[in-house]
Amino acid sequence: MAFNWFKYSSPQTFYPLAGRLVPFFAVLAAVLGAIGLYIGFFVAPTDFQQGEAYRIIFIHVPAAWMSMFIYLVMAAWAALGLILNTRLSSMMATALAPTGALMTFLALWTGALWGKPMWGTWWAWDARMTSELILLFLYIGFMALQASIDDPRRADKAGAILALVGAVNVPIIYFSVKWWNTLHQGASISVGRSPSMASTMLLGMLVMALAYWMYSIAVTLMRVRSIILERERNTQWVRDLPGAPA
Amino acid sequence: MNWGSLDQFLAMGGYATYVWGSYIVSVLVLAVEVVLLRRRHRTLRAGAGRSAQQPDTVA
Amino acid sequence: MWDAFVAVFARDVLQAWRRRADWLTSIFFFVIVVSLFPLGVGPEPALLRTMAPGIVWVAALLAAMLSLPRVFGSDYADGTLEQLVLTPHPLTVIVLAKVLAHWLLSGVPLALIAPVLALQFGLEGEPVGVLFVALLLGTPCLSLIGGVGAALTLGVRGGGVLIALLVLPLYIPVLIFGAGAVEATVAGTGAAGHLSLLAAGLLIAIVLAPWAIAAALRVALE
Amino acid sequence: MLEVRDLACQRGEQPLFSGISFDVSAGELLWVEGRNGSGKTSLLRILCGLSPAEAGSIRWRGENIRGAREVLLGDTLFLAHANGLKDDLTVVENLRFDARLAGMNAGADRVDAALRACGLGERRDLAVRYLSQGQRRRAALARLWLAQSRKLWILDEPFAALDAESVDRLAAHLGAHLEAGGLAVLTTHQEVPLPAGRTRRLRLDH
Repeated sequence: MAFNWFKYSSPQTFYPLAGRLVPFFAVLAAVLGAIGLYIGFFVAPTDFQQGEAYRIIFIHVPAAWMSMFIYLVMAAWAALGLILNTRLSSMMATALAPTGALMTFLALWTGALWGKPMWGTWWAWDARMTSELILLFLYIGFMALQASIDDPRRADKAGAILALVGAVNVPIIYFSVKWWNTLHQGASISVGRSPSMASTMLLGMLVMALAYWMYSIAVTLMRVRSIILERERNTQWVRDLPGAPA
Repeated sequence: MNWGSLDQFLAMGGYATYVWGSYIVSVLVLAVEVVLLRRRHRTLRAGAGRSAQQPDTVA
Repeated sequence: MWDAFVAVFARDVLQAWRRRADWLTSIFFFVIVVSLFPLGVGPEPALLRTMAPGIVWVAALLAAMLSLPRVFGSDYADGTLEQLVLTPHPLTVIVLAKVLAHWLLSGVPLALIAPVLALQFGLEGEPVGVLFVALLLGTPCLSLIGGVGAALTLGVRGGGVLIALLVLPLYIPVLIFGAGAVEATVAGTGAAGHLSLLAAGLLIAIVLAPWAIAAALRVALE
Repeated sequence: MLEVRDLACQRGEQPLFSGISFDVSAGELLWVEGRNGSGKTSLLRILCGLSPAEAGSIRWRGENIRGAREVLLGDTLFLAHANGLKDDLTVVENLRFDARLAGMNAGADRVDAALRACGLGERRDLAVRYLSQGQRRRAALARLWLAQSRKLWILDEPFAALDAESVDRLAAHLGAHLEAGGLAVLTTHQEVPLPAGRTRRLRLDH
């Protein structure tokens, strides 16, 4: 590819580039979100089993997907930063973590609010919800580790090692929790979508997932811009920036 | 169209607490994240201008 | 290389022997935590019997975690860790020796004491044996995974609590398979599946964890 | 044998030094000078491969140490600011462990000889925790008498906390090491009788 990737891997060139990309992804997120909500509330029919409560899936499933996807992306950026020693990759990993944790929280919150009317309990030790909870712990561990190391380079590398160990562990954790869940039949409730899902429901969910995805990109780019400014505050180019944003 | 009136829409077939509880919290959380990030960036930019006048400050 | 492995292992064991009070503390911690549960949930024998595997395993997790800061902490403080990193031997071999010493000093005693504690909970016969085997297979995993957390938090603010945050979520599969093995025996479905999964987990941990620990140690010393 | 080109180092986000170049050949000693915080310790740690350099290259025996760490480590003896001794082990146990780890199967007599050379002969079976600061430093320095096969000595403040007699003994030992074609890089704040004619200086705080 003729595109010079390495040119943009320097924080100094990436900072303005990210600044130009943020509005693009933000608008995309807003438009997709509006379309998704319209489909979700006005096009998709009422579910004959779950009534209107099922409409929570339009924000629950995208949040759950993003929470897992962001962890993988975060681990990938962290690994890249560890191997190639590119500072920007590590900054991307650091910037992704809070958004990932937020998505995990939202997935748990909406899951609880969906669970209460559907099977009469806020929390079930179901394989998926338990894994989601553990994922939240992993995000918190990553952020706590990075926050408690003063030297940003050491924080980057330590975080990267932890993220990779976590990424290896996530499938093992999921498998073990699933195994544990099937053995304890008493507590198990099948948290599944109804088998015959109307195609408009699926469409609404996919559009909302795209909106969440675009939102995550926009927010991560915003955060990485702040991180760049914090880390590079002693460099000339940051000092030369106009004091207040345009 | 699923809803006859605004009231019906807000009632969500009796599941209002759960549906709107999910949506409002989600929107709020996402919006707060954006607001906090904008504020963080703005303070940093203002700080960048200040440290230009005192280049020797070590944080 | 083998010589370095033996030297590090022997030194850590000797060092621990000179400081045996430290290691006895975490073993007594294990005993006390396990004994607290009946006081908390009541002496109902049937309830205690169902809860026993989980309680013993959770207490083992906590006890193993408590002793983690010692694995690399004193070496980091007195400068021996630098000397270890600067030998021409692969760091993974040295790491493995240290983790093996940690397991011998923290994991093995837990496995030896656990059958006695199981009697407190009315477990007898085969489940006790399975508990012993499961702990023997599971505690080395705890030492290996915990070693990563210990290496990552070297010299870091609030290291002790941070280790718990990093390591406990990663311990979950060990907890599930370890406690599950005993429960399955009690239920009469056989523990072979659980135990072989624990063994598989141990193999994965032996292959991967030393790399992660070595990398984390290098980062800590930069 | 040791060639350093355009070395730069950063601590956190603060640049410490940059553009450092020097050569040390067999039989030479490099005395690294500088204020506190000028990066002396960081330089030594970069030289033995503990920390990565921000920029620049280090070649040992003509090979970049980034690719040939084992070669460098097999030739190097690094003595850090911390003594690297276990408080609970005796002096002789500590030394024997170091020797074994370094792959020198030093017999008991060699360890004893090294301890006697540092004036610790009668304290060999004392746990390190009962030693004074100076005695600890001497115990750490006893490695220099054990590891004569190591060509490159990197010593961070080796003379700190030593009495006059020990300073002279160490200086003489350093001289013998250089005489035998060894190399040394060290930092020190004291005016010590370093072997004349073989010593070069590097100031870090310009």
